[in-house]
Amino acid sequence: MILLSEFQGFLTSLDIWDISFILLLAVFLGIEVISNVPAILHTPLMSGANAIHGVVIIGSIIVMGHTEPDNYFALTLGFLAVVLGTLNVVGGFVVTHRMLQMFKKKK
Amino acid sequence: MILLSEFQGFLTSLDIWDISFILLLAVFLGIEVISNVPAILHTPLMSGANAIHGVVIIGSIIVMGHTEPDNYFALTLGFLAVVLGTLNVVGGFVVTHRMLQMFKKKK
Amino acid sequence: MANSDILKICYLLGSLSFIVGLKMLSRPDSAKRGNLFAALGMTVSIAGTILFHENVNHATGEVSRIGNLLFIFGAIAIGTLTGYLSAMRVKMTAMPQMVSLFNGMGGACAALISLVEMNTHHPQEFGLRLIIFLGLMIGTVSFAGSMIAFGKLEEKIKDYGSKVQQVINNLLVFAILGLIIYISQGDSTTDSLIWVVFGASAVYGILFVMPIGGADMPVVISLLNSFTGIAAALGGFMYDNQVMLTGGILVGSAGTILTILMCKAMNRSLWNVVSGAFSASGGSGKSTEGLSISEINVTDAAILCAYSQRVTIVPGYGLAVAQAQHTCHEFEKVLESKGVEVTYAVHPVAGRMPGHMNVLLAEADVPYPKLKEMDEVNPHLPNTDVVIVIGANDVVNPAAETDPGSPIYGMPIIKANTAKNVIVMKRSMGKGYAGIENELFYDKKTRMLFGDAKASLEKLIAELKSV
Amino acid sequence: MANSDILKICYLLGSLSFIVGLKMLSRPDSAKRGNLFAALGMTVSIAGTILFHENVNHATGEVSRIGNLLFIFGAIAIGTLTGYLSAMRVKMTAMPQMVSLFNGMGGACAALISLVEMNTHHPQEFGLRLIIFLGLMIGTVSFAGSMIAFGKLEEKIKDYGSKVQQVINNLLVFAILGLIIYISQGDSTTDSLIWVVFGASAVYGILFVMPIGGADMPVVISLLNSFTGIAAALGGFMYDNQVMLTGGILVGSAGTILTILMCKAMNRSLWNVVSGAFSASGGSGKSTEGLSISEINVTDAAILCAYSQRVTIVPGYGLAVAQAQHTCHEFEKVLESKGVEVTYAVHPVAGRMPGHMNVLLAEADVPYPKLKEMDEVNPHLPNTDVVIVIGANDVVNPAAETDPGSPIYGMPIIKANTAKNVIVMKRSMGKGYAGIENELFYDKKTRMLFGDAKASLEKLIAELKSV
Ligand SMILES: NC(=O)c1ccc[n+]([C@@H]2O[C@H](COP(=O)([O-])OP(=O)(O)OC[C@H]3O[C@@H](n4cnc5c(N)ncnc54)[C@H](OP(=O)(O)O)[C@@H]3O)[C@@H](O)[C@H]2O)c1
Ligand SMILES: NC(=O)c1ccc[n+]([C@@H]2O[C@H](COP(=O)([O-])OP(=O)(O)OC[C@H]3O[C@@H](n4cnc5c(N)ncnc54)[C@H](OP(=O)(O)O)[C@@H]3O)[C@@H](O)[C@H]2O)c1
Repeated sequence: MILLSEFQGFLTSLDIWDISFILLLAVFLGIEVISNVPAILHTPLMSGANAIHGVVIIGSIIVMGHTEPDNYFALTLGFLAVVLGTLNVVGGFVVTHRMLQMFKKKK
Repeated sequence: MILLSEFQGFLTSLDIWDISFILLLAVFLGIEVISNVPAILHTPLMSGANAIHGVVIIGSIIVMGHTEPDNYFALTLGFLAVVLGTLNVVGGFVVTHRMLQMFKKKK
Repeated sequence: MANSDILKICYLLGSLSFIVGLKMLSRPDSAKRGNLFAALGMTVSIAGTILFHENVNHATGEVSRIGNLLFIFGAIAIGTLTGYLSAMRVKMTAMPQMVSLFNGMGGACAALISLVEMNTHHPQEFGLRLIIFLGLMIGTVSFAGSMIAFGKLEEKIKDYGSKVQQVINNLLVFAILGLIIYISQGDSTTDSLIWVVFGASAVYGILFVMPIGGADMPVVISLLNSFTGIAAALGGFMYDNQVMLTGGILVGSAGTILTILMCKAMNRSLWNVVSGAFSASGGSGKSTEGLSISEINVTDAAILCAYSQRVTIVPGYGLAVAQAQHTCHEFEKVLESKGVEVTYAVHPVAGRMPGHMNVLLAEADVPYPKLKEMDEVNPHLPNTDVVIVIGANDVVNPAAETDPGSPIYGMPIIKANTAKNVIVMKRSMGKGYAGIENELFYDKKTRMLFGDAKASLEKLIAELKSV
Repeated sequence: MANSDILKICYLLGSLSFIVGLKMLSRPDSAKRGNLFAALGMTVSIAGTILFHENVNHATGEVSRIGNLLFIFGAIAIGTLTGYLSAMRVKMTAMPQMVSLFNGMGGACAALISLVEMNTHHPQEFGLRLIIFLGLMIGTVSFAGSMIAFGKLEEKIKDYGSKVQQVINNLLVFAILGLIIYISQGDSTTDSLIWVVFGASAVYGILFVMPIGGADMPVVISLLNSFTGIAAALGGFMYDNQVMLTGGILVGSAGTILTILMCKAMNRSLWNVVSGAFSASGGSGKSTEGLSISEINVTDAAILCAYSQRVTIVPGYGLAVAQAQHTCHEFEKVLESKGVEVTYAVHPVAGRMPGHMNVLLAEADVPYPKLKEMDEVNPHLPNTDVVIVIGANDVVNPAAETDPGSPIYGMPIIKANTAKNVIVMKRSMGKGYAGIENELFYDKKTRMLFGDAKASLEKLIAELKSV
């Protein structure tokens, strides 16, 4: 029942505020960065963004990496999580790439 | 010669990285936010930005607020700093406001 | 340099690549490089995590690195192989399904992380528990919703919805949130309730997407996409991991804006889409009672085309359904060989995803310069001899310009009705996505050629070759 | 909630207001609200600091709040009063000077903070010292540079520069940076060298701005503006203060982009501006030798105008120099009373700062609808009877369109030469900002009316009233 060090920095007063600032800036940046995209790029952009949130895979690697080798429940679910996360990342980028390849440059 | 607590959080490994992320995001946000400004707003925008960096006044208030009452050197310079910072902030916003008042809406 | 510092640099580079990548992805000339750039940053972040991530046990001061490496590499290998192969093999026309599937995987990954963390470490701080439970909820909703969206796009799941269900959905959200707040406060005795959160979220994800029309799925996928982004960001919060945080939030906010932009392109509101109002209401168009249509047979159609100077093809969703893109390209080549000038008029929201027609025709190797955008093509239509509408409907519906009561009123259209002749190829008098009548079909200039688009095109080609 | 948490919320609100404020400032319809919004956020941040800032002494655990409140409030009162009054009293035409002055104040504030921190606490960590010294350097450069820019705009300081000085400048920067790195490593025995950094930075700031032409000052001010932003951000780094950090960085990066945009509007590169190349080179225009000009006297000019149907006034820098905006407005009213239709053609970079002419004419209460933008006015010029160019030069120079060798080649211009008649009011054949000849003055349609713009306009008005 102890709080493992995985959450070492969690909720110390400094972190939570720094993170709030990161949050604030990232929200606005996400909005600004996208705001002028032409309709024809909506689908590839959606797909690219989809690949980027695959960054959640890092969480699953951390879980797996610090699981005791006899915790089968965690190992199984963690393993599954890494597989799914990889699917999201690899599939996402490859599909996006294929889509964009369809949009040849107008000469 | 001791490091006063003013710098309490300084350079602990967590901070510096969180701050780097804030930096990264803020740089891009600054670029994105401005990028479509029409020429006619260049001067008011410059003036508004000028007022915003007046936020440096907060640093001077922190200096002043934690100076020993017998440290005349620090008190004098700190006092000057607060005056100058206030000038930057107040003057900046007021000038910007006056400029913008000149740009009446085209009916 | 300490391992943790190297790791942070990797994460900084990763975040940078996501920002710049997204920016580049939103401009046609740099989109491809943007995607590769983001992929590179992702690789750096993942490799950095495996190599340099460390946990410090505060009690003993012990440092533990990432273990279970065999499992991790195995999982990554399986994921990479499966992901790569399925992404390469999927048909261009099934792209939206694929994106939905991958999105669901990301959501499930986030949910699993929460499940494992809760069951292994049983954390007791309110904030931490809240974040874990929220991550579980959002990830699960995104997963379940994406699966339904996938099913709908594959046409294996039908639309279903009612006013009552809307109410149930809303109640369910509040119930789940209430439960989460309750068990976040409690101690570990309530931990088994996590399965209730899990189950209820899955049900909610299903109910959320069920009533929404199949054609609205791209919008829904984009919305679920930003949900997964938020779930990833919650993971970043949990592990104090900035690359997960920035990546997740960027996608969360950019995805939300993108969803709104997609709705705008169809002249709809997000609420209108999500409440499934469209598929439910529909049918409020001008009445066409008393009007009559005229048909054309294949021979006459072939002759009309062959003796024209300029022909413009307007492809629509039906072309994709019939998988007639290759046949269409052949048709175009045959016509050109007869000296006819052929172009395609591509509407930005023709089909069921933005860029659908471009992707489809590119797959059939139609040369890019032949594809004209709506604005480019409209002024030339009055000088066009024949406009051939293949499986399109809403995008050529004049009601968008003339009937303020129509659900598509205000959407820009391809003004096929200004051309000299119009041939419409579709299977029946069936309605399009918006579910409304189309006056164009009753226009004096218009002749209908009924039948599956691919079959009709094949017959036309055969006829043309014998003219 | 702990004080420190309340403070962070204040800072979060402050940062939010800066982002949204900047965004709103970059759109004409929301600019005013954006400025007020940012000001509000600033107030919250400052008030929050005074009320809730705390230092914790790690050795004793003692918490100290902000003290010396009397001094602080006194300083703020002095600053507010002086700032408000000077900002309210300054003439519209002296705005750029004012901005420069306020920018310098911010830079000085940052420099003073560094001086005090160093002299009071003598910190010994390399990173901390580095940041303090860098803040000192950048703040001082910004301060000194802004003062010179101010002097130039007030026309109290002349341009001065040479190739040698460019080299000296560059050496100086490296010397200062070297010194900073050296004393950042050292212990407190080298602390007195801080005064050397201070002095050298001041010298550099002066030398940096000296060679740059007075007319380029808006660009320089914008650049120094982003310097001060960076100095503020360094302060944020020093105190781990996020509102200083975000505010400073936002201004730093937005200011840099703005500087580049300003250069673009004049068809120049930033490097070209900063190296002072323009004022030095100049004079490379088409030769006008052998061409002759024709003058017009006040009476003839008045008659020509009075019997016209449409007159367009092109105001330029000279109008601002002569402070003739009110007289110009009167002139326009007298003409209108004679039944002449008068409009103003406003070039985006006429004058010495963007929007200069708008501000100037608005000050004289010229009704906004009378001000036409360049693109709006050009098509109508061939039907215009008289174009009156008042103190403008470069913005009507046809070389921008015809002479690829001209330094202004590529800049869009007001095509005065397409009108039926042109009257140019200036004091002499003196050159404009770009320092080049203007063929328009030698055009057959053009008549010159020499003299100070205000004096000439007054004579014209008197003459008109007697026509
Ligand atoms: N592109 C996007 O991003 C996107 C996303 C979501 C929604 N939408 C919406 O989708 C619509 C797109 O318009 P659209 O004109 O392309 O399509 P549409 O209005 O949906 O019409 C498609 C037509 O194709 C016909 N069709 C179906 N299968 C066929 C086959 N095998 N052979 C021949 N014809 C067939 C159907 O009529 P029959 O049944 O009589 O054959 C139907 O009327 C717009 O309303 C748009 O707002 C677009
Ligand atoms: N707006 C901006 O943001 C900005 C910023 C920096 C630089 N610039 C540059 O500034 C230039 C602006 O062009 P412009 O046409 O407005 O001005 P200009 O080309 O600088 O010409 C001004 C003219 O006014 C005349 N003049 C000066 N004092 C006068 C007085 N008292 N009465 C009458 N005439 C007087 C001068 O000729 P005499 O000496 O013969 O009288 C001079 O030729 C452009 O080259 C632009 O790129 C603009």
